[in-house]
Parts: sequence; structure tokens; C-alpha cells
Amino acid sequence: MSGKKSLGRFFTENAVVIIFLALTIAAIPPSGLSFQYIIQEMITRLGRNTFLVLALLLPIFAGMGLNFGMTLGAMSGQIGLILAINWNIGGVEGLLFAALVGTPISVLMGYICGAVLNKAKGREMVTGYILAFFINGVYQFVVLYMMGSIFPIKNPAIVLSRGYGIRNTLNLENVRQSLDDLLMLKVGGFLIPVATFLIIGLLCVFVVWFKKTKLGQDMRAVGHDMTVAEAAGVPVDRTRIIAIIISTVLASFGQIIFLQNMGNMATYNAHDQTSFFAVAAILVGGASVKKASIPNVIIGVILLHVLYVVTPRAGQNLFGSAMIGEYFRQFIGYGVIALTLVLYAWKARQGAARAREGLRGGNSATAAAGTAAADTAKGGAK
Amino acid sequence: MDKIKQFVTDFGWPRIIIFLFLLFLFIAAPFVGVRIDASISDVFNRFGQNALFVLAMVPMIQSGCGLNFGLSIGIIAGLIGSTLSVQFGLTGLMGFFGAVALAIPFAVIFGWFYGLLLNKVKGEEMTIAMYVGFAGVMFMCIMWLILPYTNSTMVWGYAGKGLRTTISVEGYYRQVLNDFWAIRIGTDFIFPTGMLLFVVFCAFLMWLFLRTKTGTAMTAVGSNPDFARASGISADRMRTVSVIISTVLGAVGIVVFQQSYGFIQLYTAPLAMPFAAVAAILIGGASVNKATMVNVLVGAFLFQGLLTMTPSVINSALKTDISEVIRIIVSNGIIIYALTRKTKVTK
Amino acid sequence: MKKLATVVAIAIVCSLVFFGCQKKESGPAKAKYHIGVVTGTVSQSEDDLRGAEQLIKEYGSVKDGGMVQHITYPDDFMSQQETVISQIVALADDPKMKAIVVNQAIPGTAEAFKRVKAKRADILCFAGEAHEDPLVIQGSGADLVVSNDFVSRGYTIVWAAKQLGAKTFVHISFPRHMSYETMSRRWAIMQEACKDLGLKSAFETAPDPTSDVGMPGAQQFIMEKTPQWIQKYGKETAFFCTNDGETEPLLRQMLAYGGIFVEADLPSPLMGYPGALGIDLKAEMGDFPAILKKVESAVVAKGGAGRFGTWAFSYGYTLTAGIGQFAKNVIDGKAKKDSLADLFTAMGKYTPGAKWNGAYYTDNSTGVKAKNQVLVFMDTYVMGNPGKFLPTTAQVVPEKYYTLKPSK
Amino acid sequence: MKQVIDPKVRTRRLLVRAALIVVFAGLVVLMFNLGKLHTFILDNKNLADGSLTAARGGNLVSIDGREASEIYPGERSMEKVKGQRHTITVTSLSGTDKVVRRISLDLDSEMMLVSLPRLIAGKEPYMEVFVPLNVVTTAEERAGTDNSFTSPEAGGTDPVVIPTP
Repeated sequence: MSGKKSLGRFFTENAVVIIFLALTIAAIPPSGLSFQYIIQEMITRLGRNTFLVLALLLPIFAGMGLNFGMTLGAMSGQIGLILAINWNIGGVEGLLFAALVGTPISVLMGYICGAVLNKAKGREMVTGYILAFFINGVYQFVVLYMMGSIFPIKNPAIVLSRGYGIRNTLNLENVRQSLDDLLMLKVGGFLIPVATFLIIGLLCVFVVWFKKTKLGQDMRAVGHDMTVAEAAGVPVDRTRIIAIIISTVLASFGQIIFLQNMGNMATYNAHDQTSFFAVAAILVGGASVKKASIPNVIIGVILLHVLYVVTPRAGQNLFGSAMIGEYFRQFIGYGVIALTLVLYAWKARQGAARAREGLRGGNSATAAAGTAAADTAKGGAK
Repeated sequence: MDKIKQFVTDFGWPRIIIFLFLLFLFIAAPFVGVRIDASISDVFNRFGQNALFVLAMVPMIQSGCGLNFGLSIGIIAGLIGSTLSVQFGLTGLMGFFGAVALAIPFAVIFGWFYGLLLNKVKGEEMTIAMYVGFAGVMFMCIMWLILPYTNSTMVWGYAGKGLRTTISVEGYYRQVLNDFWAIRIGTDFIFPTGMLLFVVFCAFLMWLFLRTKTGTAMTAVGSNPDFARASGISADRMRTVSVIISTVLGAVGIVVFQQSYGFIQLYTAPLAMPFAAVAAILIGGASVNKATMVNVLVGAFLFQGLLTMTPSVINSALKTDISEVIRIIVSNGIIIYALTRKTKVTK
Repeated sequence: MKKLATVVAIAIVCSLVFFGCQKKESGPAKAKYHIGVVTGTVSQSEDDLRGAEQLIKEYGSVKDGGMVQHITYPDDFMSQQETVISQIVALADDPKMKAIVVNQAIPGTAEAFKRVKAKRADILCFAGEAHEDPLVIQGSGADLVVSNDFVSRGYTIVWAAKQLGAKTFVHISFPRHMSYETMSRRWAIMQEACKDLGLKSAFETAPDPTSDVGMPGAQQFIMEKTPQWIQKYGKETAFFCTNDGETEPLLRQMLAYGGIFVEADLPSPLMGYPGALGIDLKAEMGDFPAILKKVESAVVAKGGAGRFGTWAFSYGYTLTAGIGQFAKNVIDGKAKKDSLADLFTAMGKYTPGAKWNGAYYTDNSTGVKAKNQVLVFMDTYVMGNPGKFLPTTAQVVPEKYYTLKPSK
Repeated sequence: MKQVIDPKVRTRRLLVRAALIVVFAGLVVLMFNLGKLHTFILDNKNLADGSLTAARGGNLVSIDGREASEIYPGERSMEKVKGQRHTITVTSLSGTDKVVRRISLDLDSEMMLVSLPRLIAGKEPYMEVFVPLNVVTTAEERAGTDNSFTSPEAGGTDPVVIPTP
């Protein structure tokens, strides 16, 4: 292969990251924000969001696409937090308590989600998306009508004075930034929440280790080709459910980490955009519906959030209207996801074409990848 | 007995359950103080307003592109058409058909690009369509603010530029279809004959189209791609055609919606519309790869009936605001049911 | 596709760099300090944004060397709190920033203020129309919070409805709004006031505009149901809707079918009426008496004389512009930040001749008077031929409503 | 695919699962205990019966070795603490006296009123559950017509006298 061709290939393979990087760098000067601010904001947001985005990895390994059902996990985490606030449990212990309470709920939610997605093979993403709407209704029902009337909630600061229902916004003062402050280092004027990063690091180690276990291998086999995996004796449905359960539980922890940094929680809306931002981040980081890695996650969080910090102000200064700045940010957000998905799908077809060439040259590895991609391409159309 | 069984399997349990639920709501309505004639009138009205969006799902489903979550693209084209029509000061039927006529070219162009895009991403249409739709809506949010519209009923009263979030079409083409041959019984029951005729006409055209050479070719591409390729049909071309038709229907649909509703709704308003249409056709018994006119009509009727009746009846009965939550659970639950259902066509 | 991607990237970079360079030529900033103003977008809350534009008109935008840095929060601010917070905190990045005004102070504002204060304690933080619980926003380090008087108005709206001849009072809302303490408490007060003043009260549910049906679905529901509600409760019924977007179709249908409308949740002549009536207000821009006059004549022409009310000046507009002006006065040393009189002077600049009433917030369980939250309201103006002011601000709200707790 | 499970494996699996559940429940309880927040209201007032008076000149009070706060006679101060066992150190501002008391709380106590004079004297009970006052505000304390104001006429605009259309 000639050098020119491989350079071209590098461009195609990293097109999303490159476009994004260019866009971000170009938007920094007109935004008028200082580098000091942007970097500090990045550190904070990296700590806040990375865990949530990592939760998306396992379902991708298992070939289930982007897990929009992670919203279910986020809701479980929120229920944990509501209870921690109700009983006045503070500090890191409060967070751990919330996580512990959230775990069984998110396992159950993950199981439901996995079972539903197993019945909707080939359209997991859309189903997950709608499932989140559905469970959101259930969540509202539980939190707004059952809490205080059926489940006793005694803390007057969180229950509405009509006697039942949790207030619209909860103040998480007791647990606010307790994880971040546990081990806060100040390096060159920047505050670094070391404890949060340690936890994220641990999760990364877990993911790497998990991929090597029997279950992890099974998952990849299922992700590669369900029929082959089934034939090889891998319990396909069970493996897929486990992938979703782990993802949901991680999402619940992730949401708790996210909210402890935010310091307050929109009881009925905090989870709405969780999956959207996480999915956007991982895609921007160069992942695809079929393939994702830890670097994708970290690069994605950084790029997406720099853009989010910078574009509203940049858009405003460029167009001279605060409103346009805000719409511009959302347009870029959605547009980039669409673009990424398009580029990915297009790449998959290219891969298939290359695989056909490769077959003649006897390159079996690309061939396998190509067939897998071609299978996906067919998957949605059947 | 077998006939009943056959009917039940054909019609499907979920539809029967929803139908019975809806029937129950109608029966319960007078007891809790909800007027039944007005409610029925509302359901007809809503049915007419939304049926075209649901109909817009059909061509893409047939050609194997899945559900059109990017219907907002068509709606945007329709919005451009209707704002232009108001801008030019067209009134009455002229205003309505002017809006449609102005919208269609945009719809065709958008649909063509959108179709090309979807052809590049076979297998991931639904997810991508959703995000393309979102991005389009957001882009148009910027456009509505900066496009040089001048008609004073449309621009912000205060600033004199940029379009309002809602624009009244009163005096332009409000209710021109609804009032056409409308049947009034008493004070509350109005049967929007014109609009329903228009909807039925469109559905009939679609029915006819699916039986033309192009239509059957399109269905073939969706249901049996190998066979289609063997008989020399260009799959990409057929898919593009289906996307264009769907987009045009979306554009016409929003104009029909506006004339009945009385307002043009801009900015983020189109975001939620595709979901209602997707939900409706799935409730109607369509699958991701097969849809008929019956699915469209039944689905639009049941979904809109549910949407109209649940809040009012349950609210009046229970005297709490819980009905809103129930509505969210019921309608999304049904969509999930539909999505998880294994269809006869697949496997 | 690769080419396309490259072209797109290059085009974007070029345009951004081009625009970026172009703007830099506008010369060094002249204002000694900056004031950050945060409002909703035009599609979410027009009035607030217009107030910010008024400030820009007076003191110039930071971009052009002026004083005001205006930003907007997302339309779906509830689910994008991360954006809300970081946008507000980003204002503190400007070393010249001396004050931040957030109107409306949507959820997340309290947290943002905490962060701003932690970073730069010298920045004054002002909030208009707080959505968060009073105790939360008060404890956030906000220097002053100005909200509409949801306690007094719970009584005065019902009182005004009675003055206009209402026999029934209908409150339209949905679960998410009723989970706001302020709205839930106001409804409880309204019910009690109805009982005391001899009106029937009823609650109607509307769809939540942030749910899957969206604003169109919610508005459509109101359009359909209003005639039925009027039929059910009679023409002598006053309607009150907690959602601004849903107020517009409500007004429109009421003009056609009857009913009484006292004022919107956040009253303004711009709220609902221009959209519902399709009025062109270009010539009256910024002149509220003239806007009101035009709205009034349109309402009267539709036969709504004596049935429709509003505040003569826009609440949202006055709040943004007034608090912005107040912030400037405080920085200039012309006003004290804890002086009600100084605040009213600043707000009065934008409401010439109008009558206001205001007081510090008192918590209904502890009886503690907050030092940094003020509740204000204005006389209701009833449109008609001729229109008249109802002496709302002169009403003495009976004692018990202040400590009234909502019951199940 | 049915697998025949060895009964031994099954018992072991069951045991492991039971142990996991116990560990899980234990952790929940532990976190509840460790993280439970309580509020002390430190009250430096003379007792109602006059038997004990607040230390003149005020006290320095430190809870669990945190930075001490000054509480003068007649004052109240609020401290949030985590967990159930606490040490309160009271030093008189004049210097000499120093009292250290160990307090253990019930898990379900939320707000505790600690009387400093009793605590210094070592007279039980120096701690009681705080009952929020049911404060009834008087009318003049609150919003009334007294705060109403009329905007000055700025910018020469006429006051809003809406003429007939």
C-alpha cells in the first residue's frame, strides 16, 4: 500500500475526530474564553462525565449498538440519591449508600431492558430510546405519586408540602462534590479531583480485564456474529442481557458521580439527556456503533465538551445574537452525531467492498470484519 | 369461532385492547362530565390533522428504509412553504394550496438529499434519521431568526424581525379544508368533511401508487432485495423515491395540520412530531417493514383517540393530574410492544 | 465522502477563522466593567430577552466595547442543567465581570451562583423569578432574588376574578409544574381563597409540553378543550394557566367562546395576546403603554372588553432590565444592594407610572424573613372600553394565607 | 440447552449468593450509620429556672476537633455532624476552663438542642430533641401595603392612562 493511500485511510478512519478538532480549535478564539477557564472546565467535565460514557462500552462489544437504555440506570441512581437525601446521609458515605440502593434497582432495570432488546434484535437503538420514554413515565409515577404516599418520605425539604411527591429540584448539599473534594489536588492553578479520576481509572481497568474473561470473550463473539456464537454454544440472549445489566448499573453509578458534581438534581429531567450526551461523546471520540475503546471515550468527552463550552459564546460573537449561539450549539451537537453515524455506516460499506478485494488477496481478518459490517447493514433492512 | 380467532390474530391483541380501552373511555366520558359529542368531534379532527404524517411513514417502510424518524425534514419543508404563502399574502383555498405548492419543491429537494444520505447508511436508517431530523430542526431555528420575512403577522411584534414561535393563519387559510362541506350537529359536533376527504384522497393516491409499476418495485426492494436486484430494479433509486414521497407527505401534512389547528408552529415544535406518527403507525399494526392503508387509518385513529380521551376522562374521574403520567406510560408502552413483536415477514 | 468531509471541515474552519479575525478589529473594550445577563431564548420567554436587549441598547454589548454580556440558556433547560451552570459560570471568566443577572433563574442557577462566588466573591449575583425552592436560591449566595409574589397573587388573582364577575375559577397545569413548591402552594392558596370568596374552584390537566407530545400537542389540547371547559363551567369562569406556551391558545379560544382571564403566570401585554390575536407591534417597539393600547383595542374589537386582564408592563422585561439597571447602580455606588427602595427605583425606570407592591419573602414554616429575596406584584389592568386598573396592590391579603399549607 | 448442575456446585453457588446478599445488606447499613448526618443546635442561654447561667464572656466550642466557633451568652449556633459519636470541647473565652464531653446519638435523631450551661456543669440531660418553633409571624413583619410604590415617571413617558381605542 502506498503512503498516500494510508494517509487517506487515516483521514477517513478518523474523519469525525479531525472535523471535530478543527471545528473546536476554530471556535476557541471567537468565544473569547481564556485557556485557563477552558482547561479547568475540561478537567471538571472529564471527571463528571467519563464514567457515564464508559457505561456504553459493553453493549457495543456485545453488538447491541449504543445503549440508549442507560437512561434507566440513571433513573435508578437518582432514586438512590433521593433516598440518601431523605435519610440525611451525607458525604462519600451518602454517595456509596445511593450507589448501593441504586444497584439492585438498576440490575432489575437492566434485566428488563436486556429482555426487551432481545426481542427487538436489529433495532436495539430505537427500542432503547423509546424504552427510556416508557420507564420515564413509570419513574414519574413512582417519584411523583408513590413517594410520600406509599413509600414514607419524611424529609420536608424534599417532599412537596402537599404531602406526596418529590420536589422538582433537589438540593444535594449533603453530598455535593464530596467525591471530588475527597482528594482535591491543586496543580498549577488547576483543581484536579483525584478521587473521581481514580474511580474512573478503576473502571477502565475493569473493562480491560473484563474483555479478557470468558464472559467478555463470549460477548465479543456475540457481537461479531450471533448465529456463529449460538452455534459455538454461547448463550446469546443471556450474554446480551448481562452486557446491558452491567451497562445499566454503571450508568447508575455514573449518574451519581455526575450529580454529586452538579450539586443539584432536576428530579424529573436530570436523566433526559444522559444517554444523548454520552452517545454524542463516544461517537465524537471516534467510536462507531460496532467498535469502541477507552481512548474513544476520553477523547470524545474532551472534544464534545470543549465544543459545548466554546460554541455558544463563539456562535453569539459571530452572529451577534445570544439566541443564535444557543441554537448553534444544539445544531452542532445533533449534526455531529448524524455526521458520525453517516460516516461510520459509509465506512462499513467501504470496509465490505475492501473485504471483497481482500478475499482475493486472502486477507481473512478484514474479510471477517467486512462480513460483519455487511451483516449489520442488512440487519436493519430485513 | 375460527373466523373470530382469525380476525383476532389479523387485527392483533394490542389493537383490540386499545380499542376496548378507548371504547370504555367514550362510555365513561358522560358519567364524569366530559361531553361525548365534542370528544368524538375532537378525535375526528385530530385524526385528520395527523393522518398524513402517519401516511408518510408508509413509503419508507415499504422500501425497507424503516420508520421515518426524520419526518421533521418534511415538516420543515412544509413550514417553509406555509410561511412563504403567508408572506405572499395568499388567502383562503389559494393560501392552502399555495402553501402546499410552495412546500413541495423544497420537500422534493430535501427529500432527495435525505434519501441519498439514507442510501449511504443502509441498516442504520432509523437512528441516523432521528439525528438528521434534530439537526435540521436546530438549523432552521437559526434560519427562522435570520431569514428576511417581513409580513407583520409573522415576525416578532416587539423586534420587527425574526419569526414568532406561533403564527396565526387566521385570515389566511385557517380551517379552509375543515369547513369545506363541514357537518354541524348541535353546537359541539363538527364533522370536518373536507379535511377527511382530503386525507382519504391522499390515502387512496398512495394505495394506487403502491399498485403502479414503481410502487410494486419499491415494495420489492423492501421485502425482497435479492429478487429486486435480479429483476433489474435499482434499489437506491427506489429508496430515494420513497424518501422523497415521504418527505412531501410530511410537508403537505403539516399544512393540513396548520389549517385545522390555526397556527404555524416554528422553532423546536417539529421535534416531537415524528414520534407521534411513528407511534401511531406501530399502534396501527404496521411493522418496521410492512405497512398498509388499514394500519395507517386504524393507527392514527387509535393513537389520537387515546391522546384526546385519556387526559380528559381520567382527570375528570380521578380529580388529579395523574392522567398525564398514565398517558405517557400507555402510549410508549404500546410502541415498545410493537417494536418487540416478531412479524410474520421477518423469520 | 472523504472529500466531502474534508471540504466541510475546511469550509467551517475558514469561515470561523474569517469571522473571528473580523471581529477582533472592533477595537479594545471601553467599558470599565461588564454585567452578565442570562435569559431564555425568544421561543422560551420573549419578554426576558427583550429586557436584555433594552440593556444592550442603553449600555452597549461587550463585543462592541459596551457593558452588557448577554447569553441565553437552552430551551430544554431542565434536562441540560450542565449547560446552564457552565454558561453562567463562564461569565465569571471575564476579569471585568462585576455582576451577573439571571432572569428567569431556572433550576441550576443556585449551583451556578455558588460556583461563581467560590471563584470570584466580588461578583454580584442577582436572580429574577427563581424556579428553585426559595430556601435553596437564598442559600446560594445570591445577593438579591426578585420573584413574583406567588403567595399574595394566589389570593389577589382570585379576588380580581371575582371583581370581573367570575363564579368559577379553573386552574390549568400538569404534574411537573405542580411539583414546583411555589406553584403547588399558590394553587392551595387559590383554592382556599375561592372558598372564602364564594367561587367554585376546579383543576384541569393539560399535557406537559416537555413530554413526548411537545409544545404543539400541548397547545392543541388546550385549543380543543377550552370550548368544552367553558361549556362545562359556564361563561363566568376565570381561567389561569401555569404554562406560558399554553396560555396563547387558551386566550385565543376564550376570545371566541367566553370566559375571564385575569392575568398570566408571568403577566405581560406581550404574553399570549400578540400571538393569539396576530397583532403587529413593530411601530410600538419598546413602548409598553402603546403596546398595551394596541392589544387592548384588538381585544375590545373581539368583544373581550372587561374580561381580559394583564399587567400594564411586562413582568419579565422589567425584571431583566430593572435588575440589570440595579446591578449597574450598585456597582457605581449609587445604590445599596440591600435597599428595597433602590431596587424599586431601578425597576421603576422601566415602568413609568405603574403601581407595584413588594416585600421580603417570609418562610411559612420557620417565619424567618429572607434578607435576599423580594416578592413583587403589580396592579392588574383590565382591558376594556375604557380599560381600568384593579387596585390589586392595595388589597390586604388575609393573614392565614401566608401560613397556609397545601393539603392532600 | 439444559445443563445438569452438580448439587455440590449448586449448594456452593447458593452459599456464595447468600453471602453476597449479606455483604450487600451489611454495606447498606454501614453506610447508613457512617454517613448519617445530625444537626447540633448549640444553645448558650441561661436556663429557664435560673439554676445555671451561660458562661460570661462566651465560649469557644469545637466539635470533633474542628475549628472552634465563638458562642456568646444568649446565642445559638448550628453544626452539622456525620456519624453518631462526637466529642464536644468547650473552652471559656476567658481562657482557663476546658470541658470535653463525649456524646453518642441515636441513629434516628435529626436535630439536637445542646444546652451549653448544662453541658459545662455536667448536668444531665444536656441534650434534647429540637422541636421547631411554630412561629406565627405578625402582619407588620411581612408583606403589606407598606411596601407598595409607584414608579417615578422616567423618560418623560406619560403614566399609563389608557385612552379609549
